Amino acid sequence: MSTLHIINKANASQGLSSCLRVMLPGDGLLLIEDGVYLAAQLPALPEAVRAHVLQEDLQARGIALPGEGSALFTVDYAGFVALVCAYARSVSWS
Amino acid sequence: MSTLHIINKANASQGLSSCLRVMLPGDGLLLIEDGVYLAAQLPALPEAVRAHVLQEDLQARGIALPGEGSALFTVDYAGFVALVCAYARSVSWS
Amino acid sequence: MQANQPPGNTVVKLTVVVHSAPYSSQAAYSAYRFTASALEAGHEVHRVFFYYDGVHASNALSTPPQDEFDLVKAWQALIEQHELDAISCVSSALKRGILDAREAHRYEKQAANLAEGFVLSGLGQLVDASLSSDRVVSFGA
Amino acid sequence: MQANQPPGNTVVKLTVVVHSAPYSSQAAYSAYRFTASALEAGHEVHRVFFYYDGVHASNALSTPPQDEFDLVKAWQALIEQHELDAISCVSSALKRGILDAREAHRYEKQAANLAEGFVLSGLGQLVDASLSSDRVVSFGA
Amino acid sequence: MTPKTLTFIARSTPYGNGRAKALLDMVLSAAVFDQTINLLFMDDGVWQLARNQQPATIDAKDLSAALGALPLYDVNNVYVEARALDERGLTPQALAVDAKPCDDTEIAALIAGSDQVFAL
Amino acid sequence: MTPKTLTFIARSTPYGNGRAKALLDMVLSAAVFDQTINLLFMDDGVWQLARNQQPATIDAKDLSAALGALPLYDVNNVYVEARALDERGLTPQALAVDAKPCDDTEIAALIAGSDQVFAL
Repeated sequence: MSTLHIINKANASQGLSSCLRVMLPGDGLLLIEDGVYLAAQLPALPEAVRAHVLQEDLQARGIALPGEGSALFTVDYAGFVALVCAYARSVSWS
Repeated sequence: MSTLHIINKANASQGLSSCLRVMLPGDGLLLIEDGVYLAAQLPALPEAVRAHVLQEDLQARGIALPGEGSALFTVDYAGFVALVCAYARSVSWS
Repeated sequence: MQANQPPGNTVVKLTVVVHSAPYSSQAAYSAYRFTASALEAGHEVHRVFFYYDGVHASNALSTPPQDEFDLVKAWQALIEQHELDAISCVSSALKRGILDAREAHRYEKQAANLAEGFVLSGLGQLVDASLSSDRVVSFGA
Repeated sequence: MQANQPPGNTVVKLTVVVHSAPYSSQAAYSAYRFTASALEAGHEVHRVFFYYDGVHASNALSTPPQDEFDLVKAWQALIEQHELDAISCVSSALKRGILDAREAHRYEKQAANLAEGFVLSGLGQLVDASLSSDRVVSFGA
Repeated sequence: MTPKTLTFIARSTPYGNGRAKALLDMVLSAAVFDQTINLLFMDDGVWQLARNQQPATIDAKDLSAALGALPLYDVNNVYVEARALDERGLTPQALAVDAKPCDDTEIAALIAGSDQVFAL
Repeated sequence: MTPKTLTFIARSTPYGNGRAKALLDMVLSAAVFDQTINLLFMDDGVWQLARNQQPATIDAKDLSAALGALPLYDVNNVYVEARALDERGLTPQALAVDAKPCDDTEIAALIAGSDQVFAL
């Protein structure tokens, strides 16, 4: 069963880089709070990792997603809850 | 008159890198709290910048200075006070 | 997400952990919104555990400006409405000056300020909740 | 430091600003140690201004474990001994649930918890102190 | 008393924590003292200047709108670190608030010309 | 009830803030529940393992000494991220506490094998 990795800081060195190194295929990534600032410049994700970003936090900050080609799925708070339930466990890399 | 730049975080991206870019010759650098972790791996300093590190915070963390060649001066809290007085102003890059 | 099918309409038993303080970190607010959404989706919130700076959400004396979101009140309303088990870690709270009547009396302090709806208890309540929940999600710090 | 000769035995007028909370950040402690050292060296500490999370140092209900350093008490002793002007920013404090008797009454709260020795006042007191001090040094956040 | 120069360096994102708001409150308080005020956005602080912020989605107040009120307080020396914008894919033209782009040398001069500096 | 696996990831420096102590308190509380406990030091958390800490100089309690008590609580699965040590000029031999060095793959496996994960 896979893991949901949650990132809530803008600075990639605080969480994202470590998290990307230890993700497994099938894991999920979720950007919330200041983590949404990473959406536009997300490094290459490990194989079969699905990445999500919290809509409310994007909007609050006026951040636009990179266009069509983006591999990011937006979710709202209900979707956030669904993700936590869908994955076997979560890790908050704050 | 010159500026004392104070760093209190371990992560170079939180302060040190910005501070190093905007220092002037004659400015001072002071590492305190978690900033002392940067002592061992301090990047090259701008010209005529004197760097200091707080003794109490080094000792608390068990951090040894790089040895003889080090350009770092250790100060205690009294020295910290003296530095703040000696420079015209201080900036805390926390 | 083929490999991770959500449990569909299954009710999931959740524990929410809050590490950060209102007004200082958005994480305190995110935890609240997450909890409200989980309840709305019909899931069971087994326990909300306020730890470290998170305990500041349980300070009854908190008085934000009238035009700002009042997170203490919002939690209190959610706790009351859903009869949530909301625990503030007693050791985190004592250090940070948040006391219930019993602790105020024991330490001979002038007043108690734990907000109604919250209960002070030990870290064992977090471990216990984690062991009996399907999912644990942590916010902040 | 040829270019920056210290003022020698001159008394320097200092303002200390504290942005972080005890038990959550060492910066709250560093500010205390710095202030104590400055006084010991004979300098004038014109004002200590507690802002943002720094105001938590002025919560009288803070009850750390007996074997841990009690920063609220330490500040209080220093304030009393040197008749320091110690101000907690009123808007930061209200949000964070730290009230003096007047604010508790105004907002109809059950208790006041501002530690003795501290005074609640506005940000203007920080600006004013900065303008009339030789040096300002900020800790934390 | 000759007017003094107070420089405020905004280095924090607008909503993830309360620092951006705390620094802005300091700036507005200082503005009524009739001194020279500089406000500089650096590092993650440049996110405060992003357009189209809608923080109502997270029950927060719009910080960029508050920044728009700075001229009313006669805070006109507003600067932004060009490098920080660039690193984040922002341009000086696409900001919610007018701010003069500046480089390291200009920032160093701002600091050196200040009586006191506050960074948050 | 079959025992569960709780994994704690210590990612914070020991004295700059209270997170390291807060995580250790969680670990010690969990230890009495007779489950499988993993403790992993990652990123700046590896500084918690540095030798010769003397936090009395800043009126703090020695966290590395407290870590030394983990075996008494039957917390024996203690891991440290080899890369984080390396980046900080530390070696597994020069730590205050015994910890098994591990790489990204092993850390991924630790997480995947856990019922719940706490990072602080």
